[in-house]
Amino acid sequence: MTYRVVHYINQFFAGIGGEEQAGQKPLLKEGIVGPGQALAAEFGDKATIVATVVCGDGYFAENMDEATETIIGLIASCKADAVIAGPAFNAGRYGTACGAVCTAVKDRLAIPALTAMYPENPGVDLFRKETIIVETADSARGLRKAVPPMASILLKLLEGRELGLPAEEGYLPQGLRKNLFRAEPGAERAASMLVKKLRGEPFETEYPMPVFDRVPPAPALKDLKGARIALVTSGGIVPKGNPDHIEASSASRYGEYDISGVSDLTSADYATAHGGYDPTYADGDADRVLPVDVLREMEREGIFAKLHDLFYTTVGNGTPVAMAARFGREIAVKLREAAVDAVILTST
Amino acid sequence: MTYRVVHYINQFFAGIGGEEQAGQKPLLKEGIVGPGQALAAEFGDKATIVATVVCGDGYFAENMDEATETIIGLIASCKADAVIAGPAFNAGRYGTACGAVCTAVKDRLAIPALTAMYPENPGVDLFRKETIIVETADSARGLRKAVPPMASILLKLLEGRELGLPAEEGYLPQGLRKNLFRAEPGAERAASMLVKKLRGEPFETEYPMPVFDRVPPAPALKDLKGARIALVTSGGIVPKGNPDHIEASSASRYGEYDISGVSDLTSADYATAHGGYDPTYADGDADRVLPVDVLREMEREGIFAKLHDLFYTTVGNGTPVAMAARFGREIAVKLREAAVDAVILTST
Amino acid sequence: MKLELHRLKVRRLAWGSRTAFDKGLLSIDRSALTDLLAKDGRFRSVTLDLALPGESVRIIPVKDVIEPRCKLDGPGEVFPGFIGDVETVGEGATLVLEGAAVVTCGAIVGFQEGIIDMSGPGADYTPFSKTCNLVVTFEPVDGLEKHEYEAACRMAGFRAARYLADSVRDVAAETIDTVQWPPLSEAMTAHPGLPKVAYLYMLQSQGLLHDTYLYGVDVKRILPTLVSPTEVMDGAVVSGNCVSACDKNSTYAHQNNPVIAALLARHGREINFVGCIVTNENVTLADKKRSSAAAVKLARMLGVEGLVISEEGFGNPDADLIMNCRRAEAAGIRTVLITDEFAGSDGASQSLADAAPEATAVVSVGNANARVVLPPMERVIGFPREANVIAGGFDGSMRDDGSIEVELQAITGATNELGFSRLSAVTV
Amino acid sequence: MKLELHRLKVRRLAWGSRTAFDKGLLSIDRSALTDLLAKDGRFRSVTLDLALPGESVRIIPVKDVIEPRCKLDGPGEVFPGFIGDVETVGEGATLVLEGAAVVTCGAIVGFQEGIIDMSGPGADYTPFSKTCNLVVTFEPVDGLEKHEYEAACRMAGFRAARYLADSVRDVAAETIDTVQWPPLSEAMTAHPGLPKVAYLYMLQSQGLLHDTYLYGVDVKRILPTLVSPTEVMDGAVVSGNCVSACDKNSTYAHQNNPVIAALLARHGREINFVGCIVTNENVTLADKKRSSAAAVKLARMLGVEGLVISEEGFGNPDADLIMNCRRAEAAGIRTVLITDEFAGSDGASQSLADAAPEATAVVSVGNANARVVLPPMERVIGFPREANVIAGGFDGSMRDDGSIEVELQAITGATNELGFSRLSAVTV
Repeated sequence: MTYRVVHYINQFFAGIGGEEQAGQKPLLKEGIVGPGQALAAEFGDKATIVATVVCGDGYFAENMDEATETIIGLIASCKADAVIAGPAFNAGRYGTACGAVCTAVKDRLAIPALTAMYPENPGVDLFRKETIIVETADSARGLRKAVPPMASILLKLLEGRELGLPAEEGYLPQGLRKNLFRAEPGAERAASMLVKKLRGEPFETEYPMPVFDRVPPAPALKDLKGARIALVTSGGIVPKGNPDHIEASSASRYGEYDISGVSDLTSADYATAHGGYDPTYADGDADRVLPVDVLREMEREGIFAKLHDLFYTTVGNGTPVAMAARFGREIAVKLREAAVDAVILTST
Repeated sequence: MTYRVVHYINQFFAGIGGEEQAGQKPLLKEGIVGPGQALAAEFGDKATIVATVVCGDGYFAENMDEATETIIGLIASCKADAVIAGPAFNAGRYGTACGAVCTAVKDRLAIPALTAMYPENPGVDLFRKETIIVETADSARGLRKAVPPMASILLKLLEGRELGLPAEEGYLPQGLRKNLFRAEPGAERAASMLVKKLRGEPFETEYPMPVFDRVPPAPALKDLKGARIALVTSGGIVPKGNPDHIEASSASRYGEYDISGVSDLTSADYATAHGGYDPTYADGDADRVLPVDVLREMEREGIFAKLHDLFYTTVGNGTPVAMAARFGREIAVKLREAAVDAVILTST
Repeated sequence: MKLELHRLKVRRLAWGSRTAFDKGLLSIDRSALTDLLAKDGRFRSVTLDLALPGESVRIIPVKDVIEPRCKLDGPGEVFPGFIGDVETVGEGATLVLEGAAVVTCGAIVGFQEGIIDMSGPGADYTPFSKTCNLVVTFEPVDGLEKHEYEAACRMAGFRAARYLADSVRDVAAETIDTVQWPPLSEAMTAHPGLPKVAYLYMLQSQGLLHDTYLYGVDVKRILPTLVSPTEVMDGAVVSGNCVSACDKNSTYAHQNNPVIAALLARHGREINFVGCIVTNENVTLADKKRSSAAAVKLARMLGVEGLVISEEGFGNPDADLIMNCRRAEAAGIRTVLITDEFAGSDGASQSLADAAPEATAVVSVGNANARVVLPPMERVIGFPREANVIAGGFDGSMRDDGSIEVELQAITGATNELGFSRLSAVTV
Repeated sequence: MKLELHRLKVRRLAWGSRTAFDKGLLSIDRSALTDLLAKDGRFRSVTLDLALPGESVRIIPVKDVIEPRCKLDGPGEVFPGFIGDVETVGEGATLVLEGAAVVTCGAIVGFQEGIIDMSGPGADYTPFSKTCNLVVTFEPVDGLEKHEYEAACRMAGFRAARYLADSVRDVAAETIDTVQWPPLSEAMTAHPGLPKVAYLYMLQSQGLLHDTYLYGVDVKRILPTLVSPTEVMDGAVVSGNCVSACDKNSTYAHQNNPVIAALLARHGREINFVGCIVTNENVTLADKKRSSAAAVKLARMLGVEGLVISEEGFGNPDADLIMNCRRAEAAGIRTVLITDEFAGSDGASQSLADAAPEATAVVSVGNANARVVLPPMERVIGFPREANVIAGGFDGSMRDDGSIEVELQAITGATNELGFSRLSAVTV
């Protein structure tokens, strides 16, 4: 079969004009326009560019939601099997538009999409995680070189074949860590890497260090007396039986449980779901991890106004940072809506 | 003043005869006989040999108690200030007699006494701890050399002056450890000694290793059912208040206490006198060191017949081995008299 | 120190009337060994099974894996502090039943034991699909406290491993490897021109069943010190660790520490390998700083230019790993780190709980969050339902058809941070 | 590691409006220091006194003696693990108030503290009759548990010692001693022809208040390891020991370890001093064997020909001392032991609880059972009635006229087994 591909390009590559025509609204042209020629040649008979969607970079940048909506509609009308956008080279607004279009196509139409850019194009950082971006030179002089990997990768995606590594296939890394088997065991690689490092020879780390977020702490409460305080834990304390099935590690969810009226977490009613530590002591008395008992005392003594009725809990064991960040954002919103003044975060 | 000295010699040096006269009974001769001449010359006017007691070596060896009794009587009759015996050189029976006489004089008459022998004379090992023995050659050819230290040491003893070290004064070490200040701190001496040891140069250890007693354990009881078992401890458990004032360390005594009717050592009634360990836990429950509670249970269950009414206790903290050996001997006799079959010894 | 490893290559296991070795076949006297292990009154039952490479067999939940070894000659006995006495080991001769393993199996913490598949896709991830395994499954007596249960299983594993080797001690070795480990007085003058290198050997010691033992001493109680490679080969370091199966160091991995092997292989040619520094991974910041400072002090004392640093576990110990790296690099000692990753099942998350720009040379032994579907097996040894609560599993992991979808985390040794396997990860 | 010891020689102490040093006079702000120490809520009272050489003063019962020091430069702070942080110390510059000492005084165990006389016959036996002493006497709040009381006194002593030095840190040193401690990579090739020597440093760790700390870690929990002399000078090893005063190693003795000084003095001339091995003195036989084996293993690793071995305490630790000696000699390492004796007050008994023919080179630092009569003093700091129950005292030790008859055992540092003093014993 021959796949039906729609090509997205800007007003410049469509031959409509330069910056003065950047306000061009989305329009659909049957068949191949501009750089689509080279792509079509590369596809051979495996895929056909059935239509080209053109949009002015200025219009897209200023009307992103509306433009995207229109473009998706146009593409859908073509019964496309896949979308290819650009190459955008180092054109920033064009790159952003290509990335946004590919992402929307993947999300909304659930068909493969890819684009191509120069690595420093701002569209790369914005969309590399969402969409495949083939690496190009910084200008249209690099078109000939960009086309073969664009075509080859799109065909692999269409055929459901697994992609090779970015450097092998020619796309920019998406920042996803993927397992593979190397030729040598880890210890051998470590020893070889050390020898190279000591000799001053080039070597490649297998895990470039990330830069960590540092969150500045919120200002301290001036007065505890009137404060509503909530408990949030990554120690996995849950009602016994773990009703929401929070995973023992790599948690994909968190729980929200009501402790109004509860002044002590007993082993009859609470336990930990955490798989990263010996649960003997947490299961014996869950207050050790989530100190409801002490906070109730302090509440009675009037040290603060109220312990929030709900507590939030997840398992911080091998749980990806990205997942944890999402939990944090969601829980923070709920706590703010509930007019909570401060949170005590407990770990294990 | 001139000290009055009595000289003890055997039948041979008294000119009575050799082995054939060894049965000679003790007899007193006024003034100086035989080797006394040399001693008298050395004393000059500081001391006078007022009499010489002679006894045959064979008679002494076969009638030691009776001979000693007679000789002490003869010496006492002379109003002696001190006694000098020998030199016995390498003559075994003579050496033993000299040592025994000097020891008896010290113990019974409480006046200084000394003798002189060749180091391998069996009398040396028997009496070196009780009496000063000046080192001599193995035969009478060494008399001239033996006389000056004999005289000099006797005069120091008579005048109450402290003796120097054995090697300085010329007597055989008595095996008593005595403190002194050396020229260098211990660490310096250790480093120097190590340098010498590594170089293979001669060095002198400051503490020649003793040879330890090894006591073979008594055969195991065949049957516990009928056994009477006693408790003995070096852990210092005593009735509260430590009625016998057993020392916290270097104990000079042991206690014997009745525990008939006692089934548990409570902190109200028992504590430890031991100064070598943190007493918190022993004072809190003395059964931890002297397990009366458990033994009473076993007694009730009939595992053995009876826990002995008396327990023996001392403090094994810096307590000299010689003292501990004496305690052991005395306690063993008492236990045997009380028909005790077995003892549980507890330490700390 | 000179140690000879007398190797017999085990290619098959079978039950036999006595424990014996003949031409690759290790026959095991099932009842004799069962009796030996059942003497420990803490077990209600002791069951022995065989699991061979390529068989359709799943073992779950796996506590530890131990290579059968025993001393033939020289001071002490393998697993000092547990078997025999506490003598310094690493000299003389040690018998190794290469290719065989004792796998202990018991639901101690439930979700902190692992899975070994002897065939299928799971087998690619565990080193112990390639060994001929004697599996010992323990059930505790009623009411046995978890820490006691762990201790009992640990001891039983060592006893079984030593029993197998000791039973065939009279068989002549097929190959003999000799490791000559010189004192520092010689090592420091040997191989002029080659850079001096040491191994910083981090041992899990967070406590509450995250424990490692050195000569029988729980290492959370030690300050860093030096061991020689041959001591490690004789079982001076053993696992008492109940944590995610992928990256806890089994006793087998300690006995066959691949970092030591890799450094020895380069010794005298590319580097001068002068020592192993053992350190711990404790939970308080002060303990972390103290051990890290002391470990790097020892590296400085040794005067090395480079260190390989291996981690055990993930999360909290990442902080120790990074601290060791920073301190060593600050002291002018070049480092290479070995760690696994927890980057999420999609690989989109940060992989470590701590990071530092000084960590320029990292070996990744794989993303333990990656998922794999383990198809049903004809035979399951152990307690298969544990898959639902195992770390790396999730509710529903165990499917009705007997297949299991789990993270690599649940597979024994999948991301071993001694660098035992070829698994790694890259950024795509 | 390079450490400069910046020394100020203290010849007098006096109270002053601020803590300052001028021409040998250390003035102490009594109320500021009292306030600093009294912040610890475990004390009911904190009392400061001065005791100077030659004065008719008795201090009883003495817990510990500490030399005032502080870091001027370099990582960490003196007494790491207690003051400041847990960094490796022993580099940079340290201020030493030589001739001064902080003496802590409290009846923690009653019979396990000691006596210091500043004049008279007792003064001959304690090193601390020659130091200008700031005596800090503590009374605990009611019901304070002994172990807590000990910990509080221990910390207070370190705080006071560090406070004194830190308060005069801007005064220029009178003398500067520099200790350069090379890494083993250099040490092993230095001084060819000289025998390599190490120091086996035994630390009391029997527990129940017989404790020594290394970087804040109770050493009963460690396996033997290496420290450099400069770390010891910066207070890496401190005393938490309540046992007979004669031969417990005060923190002062550790700070000024005379074995280290003696070996350093011979270094490069007669020997090549390459390292200090710290080990412990535990109570069970397995622990003794394990530590002894590991300590001798480290000595073998260092490749030394000779060891000085110092003991702490007597009785039970004699077994560790002799075991260390036998194992080292069996490994071909020549040893010299430093020990005191308990030969009875008449000197007629065996001196040690264990013995071995291999122990051919022993330095005796005296028979602690020997008795001495301490005449009455004009001033007594502390609690004089403790003399009746102190180890080395006996009921009736304290006489009506204020004189005390005691064994040397009761005198602080009388038979210090680091070889601090000139006392010894001979056979007569």
